[in-house]
Amino acid sequence: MVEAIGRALAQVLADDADALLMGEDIGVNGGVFRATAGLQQRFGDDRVIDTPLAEAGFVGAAIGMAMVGLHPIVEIQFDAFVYPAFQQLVAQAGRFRWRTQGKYGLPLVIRLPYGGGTRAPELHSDSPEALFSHMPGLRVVIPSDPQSAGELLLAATRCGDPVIFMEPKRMYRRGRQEVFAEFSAGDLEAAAIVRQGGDLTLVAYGAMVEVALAAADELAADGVAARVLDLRSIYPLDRDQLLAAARDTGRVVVVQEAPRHCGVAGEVAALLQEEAADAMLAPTLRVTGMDMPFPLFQSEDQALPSVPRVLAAARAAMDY
Amino acid sequence: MVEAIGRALAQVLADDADALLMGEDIGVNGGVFRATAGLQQRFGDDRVIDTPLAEAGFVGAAIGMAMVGLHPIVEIQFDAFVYPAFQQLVAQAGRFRWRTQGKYGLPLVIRLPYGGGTRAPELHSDSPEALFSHMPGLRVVIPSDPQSAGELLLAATRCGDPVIFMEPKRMYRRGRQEVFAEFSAGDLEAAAIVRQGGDLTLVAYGAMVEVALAAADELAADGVAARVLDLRSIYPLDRDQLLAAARDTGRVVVVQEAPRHCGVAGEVAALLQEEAADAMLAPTLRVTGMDMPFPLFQSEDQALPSVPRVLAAARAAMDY
Amino acid sequence: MRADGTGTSPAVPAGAPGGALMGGARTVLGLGREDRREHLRGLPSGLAIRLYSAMTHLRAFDERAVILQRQGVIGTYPTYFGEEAVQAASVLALEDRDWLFPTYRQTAVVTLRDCPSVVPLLLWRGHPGGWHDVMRYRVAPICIPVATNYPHAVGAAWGARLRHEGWVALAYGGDGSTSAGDFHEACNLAAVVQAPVIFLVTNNQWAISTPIVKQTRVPRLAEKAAAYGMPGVRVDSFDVFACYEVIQEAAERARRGGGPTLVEAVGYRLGPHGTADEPSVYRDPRADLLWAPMEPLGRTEAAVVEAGVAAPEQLLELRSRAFQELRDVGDRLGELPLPSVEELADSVHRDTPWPLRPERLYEPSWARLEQTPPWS
Amino acid sequence: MRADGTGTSPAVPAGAPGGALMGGARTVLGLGREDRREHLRGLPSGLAIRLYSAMTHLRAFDERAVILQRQGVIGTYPTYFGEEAVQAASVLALEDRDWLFPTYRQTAVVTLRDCPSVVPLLLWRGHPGGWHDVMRYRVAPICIPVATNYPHAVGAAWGARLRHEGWVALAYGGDGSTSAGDFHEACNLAAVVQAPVIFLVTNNQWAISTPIVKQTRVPRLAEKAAAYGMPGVRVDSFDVFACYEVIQEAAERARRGGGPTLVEAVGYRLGPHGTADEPSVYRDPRADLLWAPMEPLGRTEAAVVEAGVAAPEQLLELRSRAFQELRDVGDRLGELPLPSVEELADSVHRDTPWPLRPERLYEPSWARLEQTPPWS
Ligand SMILES: Cc1ncc(C[n+]2csc(CCOP(=O)(O)OP(=O)(O)O)c2C)c(N)n1
Ligand SMILES: Cc1ncc(C[n+]2csc(CCOP(=O)(O)OP(=O)(O)O)c2C)c(N)n1
Ligand SMILES: [Mg+2]
Ligand SMILES: [Mg+2]
Repeated sequence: MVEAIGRALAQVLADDADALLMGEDIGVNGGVFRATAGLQQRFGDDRVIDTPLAEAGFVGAAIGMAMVGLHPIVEIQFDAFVYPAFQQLVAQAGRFRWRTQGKYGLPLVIRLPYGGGTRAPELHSDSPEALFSHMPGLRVVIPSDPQSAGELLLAATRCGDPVIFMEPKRMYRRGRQEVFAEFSAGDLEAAAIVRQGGDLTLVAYGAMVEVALAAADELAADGVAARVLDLRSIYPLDRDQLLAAARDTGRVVVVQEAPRHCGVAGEVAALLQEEAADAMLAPTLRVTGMDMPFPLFQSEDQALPSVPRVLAAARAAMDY
Repeated sequence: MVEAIGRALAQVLADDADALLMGEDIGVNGGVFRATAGLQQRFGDDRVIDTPLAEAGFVGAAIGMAMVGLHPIVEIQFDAFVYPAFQQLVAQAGRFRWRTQGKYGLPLVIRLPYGGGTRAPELHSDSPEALFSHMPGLRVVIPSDPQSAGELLLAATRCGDPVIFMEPKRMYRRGRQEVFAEFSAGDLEAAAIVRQGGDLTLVAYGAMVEVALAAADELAADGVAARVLDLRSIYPLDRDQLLAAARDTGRVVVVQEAPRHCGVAGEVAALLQEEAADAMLAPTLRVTGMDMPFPLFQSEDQALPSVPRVLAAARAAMDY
Repeated sequence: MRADGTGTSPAVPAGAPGGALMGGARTVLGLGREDRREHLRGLPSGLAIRLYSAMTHLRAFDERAVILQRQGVIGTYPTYFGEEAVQAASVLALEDRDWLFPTYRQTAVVTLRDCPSVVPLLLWRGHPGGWHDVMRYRVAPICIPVATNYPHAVGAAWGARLRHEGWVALAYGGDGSTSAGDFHEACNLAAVVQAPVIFLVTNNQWAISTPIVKQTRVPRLAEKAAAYGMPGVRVDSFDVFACYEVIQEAAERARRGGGPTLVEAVGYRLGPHGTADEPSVYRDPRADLLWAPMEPLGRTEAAVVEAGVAAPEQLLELRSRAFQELRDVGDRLGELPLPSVEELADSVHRDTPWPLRPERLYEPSWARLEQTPPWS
Repeated sequence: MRADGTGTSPAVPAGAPGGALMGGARTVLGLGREDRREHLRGLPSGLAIRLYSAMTHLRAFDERAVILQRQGVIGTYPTYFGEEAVQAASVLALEDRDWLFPTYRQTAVVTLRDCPSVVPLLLWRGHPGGWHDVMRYRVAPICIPVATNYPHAVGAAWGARLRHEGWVALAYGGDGSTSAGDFHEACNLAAVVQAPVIFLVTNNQWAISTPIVKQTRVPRLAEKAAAYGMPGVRVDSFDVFACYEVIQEAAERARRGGGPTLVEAVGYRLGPHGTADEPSVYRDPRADLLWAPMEPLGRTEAAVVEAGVAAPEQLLELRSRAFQELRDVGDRLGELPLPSVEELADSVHRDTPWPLRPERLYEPSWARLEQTPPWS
């Protein structure tokens, strides 16, 4: 996935003279994940900019740039290091268009590598998507594979409003999926059915899609046809596809890495019971991270949603 | 309510030599809401401390104080000005006990006046409780009246872990309820039934309790006996009382000021359908703020959950 | 007095106007009479009047806003009484293509770029018509969270530099704002990338009830510039001519590629923090009396008349016109119709997502759909 | 050379060790031979050996950690190779009752307070046994988000002052951390309340791949102290004796009520940022070679031997012991049993809330309850 992101960024820089990249160590070093490797050499250090260690400062600066017509794409180095920029994102970026009565927007993309499963130190495995999706004026998008990463990143750069683009870093070097030579912009609000099935829907996003797919395989062995819906858009949710899945399968399990309380899985569950209560054959069950700090890495596999945990929930939903 | 908070603070300062208050303009000025009026005069400027304008700095300093045995109670001046301290709260305060393998805690209270309905300027009406309740290691508590404010504040100062104590500022000067001369510590995890009823439960917290009570009055006129459950604890939720309400009444409406997506109302709805699906006679309906910046004050009454909106949802639940 | 005809106010006891507190602050009005006259006469033709006129307009706006607040027409309002000089100078010293980044305290600077006064008044009336047209005036929306606007100005200015556009950005703030992390991150970044930006910090010695000595141990805020490797200059915030000069110098340096400047406009907050604030609770009203004579409009008027740059009647005329205009604006303030919540919801995103579409704003949302609820 | 027998390194061309970059930095090892010998002999009895021994221990820990990382026993590890001098000095210059606030780069300072080495190693092995006993050692948990530990140290020190306890706090950080808002807010607050705190900023000229010139226009970080009204001092980070002296002076000043000090320990990051970093991608390996002779352990050893304070065999003995100890610790690293997730969940709050109780950690949580699910 990290290559796809690098390629999409190169495409944006080549196509849009106003686009530029900013962040810590993204220049000659190519970013700690190498997402921007080679881009400074190719586009120059006015387009691919190393910043001081000051997330509020450079996210705030990106807001100012976007106000005057540039199209900054900001890399936050790791999950938790977005917190110092929280005020700029939620009290400033998300409110700009509203402060212009809808007239002007901030074409601003924040790239945020996130999530666990990479044996990383403390605060390098957070999943803060619910925070941003709760705060008005921000879109939150999470791809799950190289192709969707490229397409959604392209779409994010064209959306005209701030997008928190979260990259499940556990997927950065997963496999080596074929991606199209040139990306075209994806649909920023659309979930994707990544596996068809009529008995049950597993809703997931980011690295959890892989887990859901593996669980679906095992369910198939049991004769249960599980649909896997990759949310992709965390704000707004793809309501139509969620309701369709509920109606088609009547049983839904939502998988998320983040802590449970006030997370995205709860939002999905609340929405489905509100709007598809008649169609539900079982409660929407949540398989989530725990309401505790993401554990140090020796315990991460036990704390992360896993195939057995998804299976347990899926079977409970089927048995309901 | 603001007097009750002032009295509870005085009680804590008098009883606990390690307790101190910090914040902007809380000293001789008594805070912009006068919650701390007279306290610096009474307890001295080593116990009631005016800080520079630096929320990350003084919340961080309070963390350091709490580490070495002081019991700081920090006032954030208004809702949105907690965002600059976000990193210190979620990446530091909430994680300290976990970083000591459970051995030591941070006795730290963050007082946060919040919410709309006071004709205030932009960013003076936010309701960020869902954010803190999603992040591990923090308790989130919201009183709805003077008595619960005093009791819960006292309990918060004794809980041994960081508490985000949110004060619905719209209730600060509401009525003049009788409060006990001396507060005793309340139960930090308990919701309270503030009105009995068996047909429907209105779940609310903070200033929305008043709205729910008013709606319950109107429902009573229709012959519908609505229970009103004041959550008080946002993290953790009082699961027992929520499930009991669901079982007793089968119909639940949750009222919250904050935007809907990934809010507390959604968490309640998700929990009830998960654990009380058999008892539910209707979907749990949400009456919430909108997924947009809290509007400038001329429009706030239309955007805030109101009695008619609660009634509409309650009637829909009854008709289900 | 310096070779260029401007001076530095002498060190007189702290606390008093023009005291040690103002030490090192550039002044024109504090010059000897002859030098002052000479200075004013040497200004480009019409400039003194334009500055005076801008100040008058700002004063009229502020007075009207306070009255409207007392009448309950608008909500809490942060008066800027006493800051008219530095604010007027900040706009006139720049070009129209330069960007401004105001806070709650510079509500009306956009009106010096020809935005109707009704617009910022509406903001304090809690009406979205109060958000001015950002692109048209090249003035950012006011920032309420202290210091958050500094990084915006840096980014905008940096953008101008990257695209060689030649304009500069100016961000406003107060003494309290210099304690905030965003101030620091912005200053540091601006210096590193040599962004053409001016940090105009009005040190009025108070942040609500917090005096500067509780805010920082370096109350001469201009000295903080040294930490970033940028020039820091002090100027008398009540002195429109000195402010004009200092800001123009900073802008020229920025345009020439000389990077950012920290301008400390030092003075005193002559009024309350805002209409909800009562300063006598926390500061000695006698200090207010000491500072009252620094009130900039009167001083400017006296100097302009003294220099013979304008006749008293001309100034009076300007003043009455401004006050009359604002009175009229105030009278019509209630007239603008309020957009519906549905319209507000439609102004948050370019492509409004479904939770903000009209049919879903209120709940139970399915009850408002044409179709019957899913379960019926 | 100064009257107290210490000196300031001469300004020689920038970029090279001891060059302009180190200008103004306190040095002992850089003194002339006689002065250096005199200085070392004048130290309290046993101190030189204790400093050397502490450095040796830190080096042994760091080398072992890098090896364990290569063996896959621990995860990514931020080596502090080359910072042993400043780190050892920071602990020994303080009293045991003083509090330390380390970052990821000072993983092992707690072991100089007698915490077993296995503890911080376990942290990098992703094991919660890696969190040391904070109260016992008076060392805060390491802070990974850059600069967040500065305000903690300020608050702790301020607390000591409010309670007249006489101890001080020291917070570590790097050149990159000075760009962060938390650094600024902490320094400003410390100066205002005169907190007895030391900001020990190790300027190794790099923040991962970002050189100091992209970090700030004031690369002599000690100069930033002026913005806060506190003393700022520079010291050679490779010089354990100079670091000891400077930190002790700062601590004494703080204890006497003299408030905070910013200490800039200047040098160069001799190694990579961490085990996942490849510096040759972004910096010239020839610069590494230039700086390599500054490696502090060898220089200290030479000076100690030269001064006749210890015999080479004694030092060799200390070193072998330290390396052997760490090898043994490393060999036993896998032995500590891992707490269950249920135990982890029980360590987040004093009174564990229901969502973290064992029966509710996994889902569907009702399936693990004794009772049957609600709908059966
Ligand atoms: C981040 C933040 N914290 C707190 C506030 C509340 N507040 C509004 S104005 C103010 C004082 C600002 O003082 P100063 O920067 O000196 O500007 P002045 O009001 O004097 O113009 C405070 C604390 C705020 N707006 N933003
Ligand atoms: C707030 C924050 N942003 C980004 C990071 C990622 N990061 C870890 S170390 C580092 C560089 C720090 O450089 P410096 O302060 O000079 O310390 P050094 O590593 O050189 O000791 C960065 C950017 C972080 N830990 N915290
Ligand atoms: Mg001020
Ligand atoms: Mg460094």
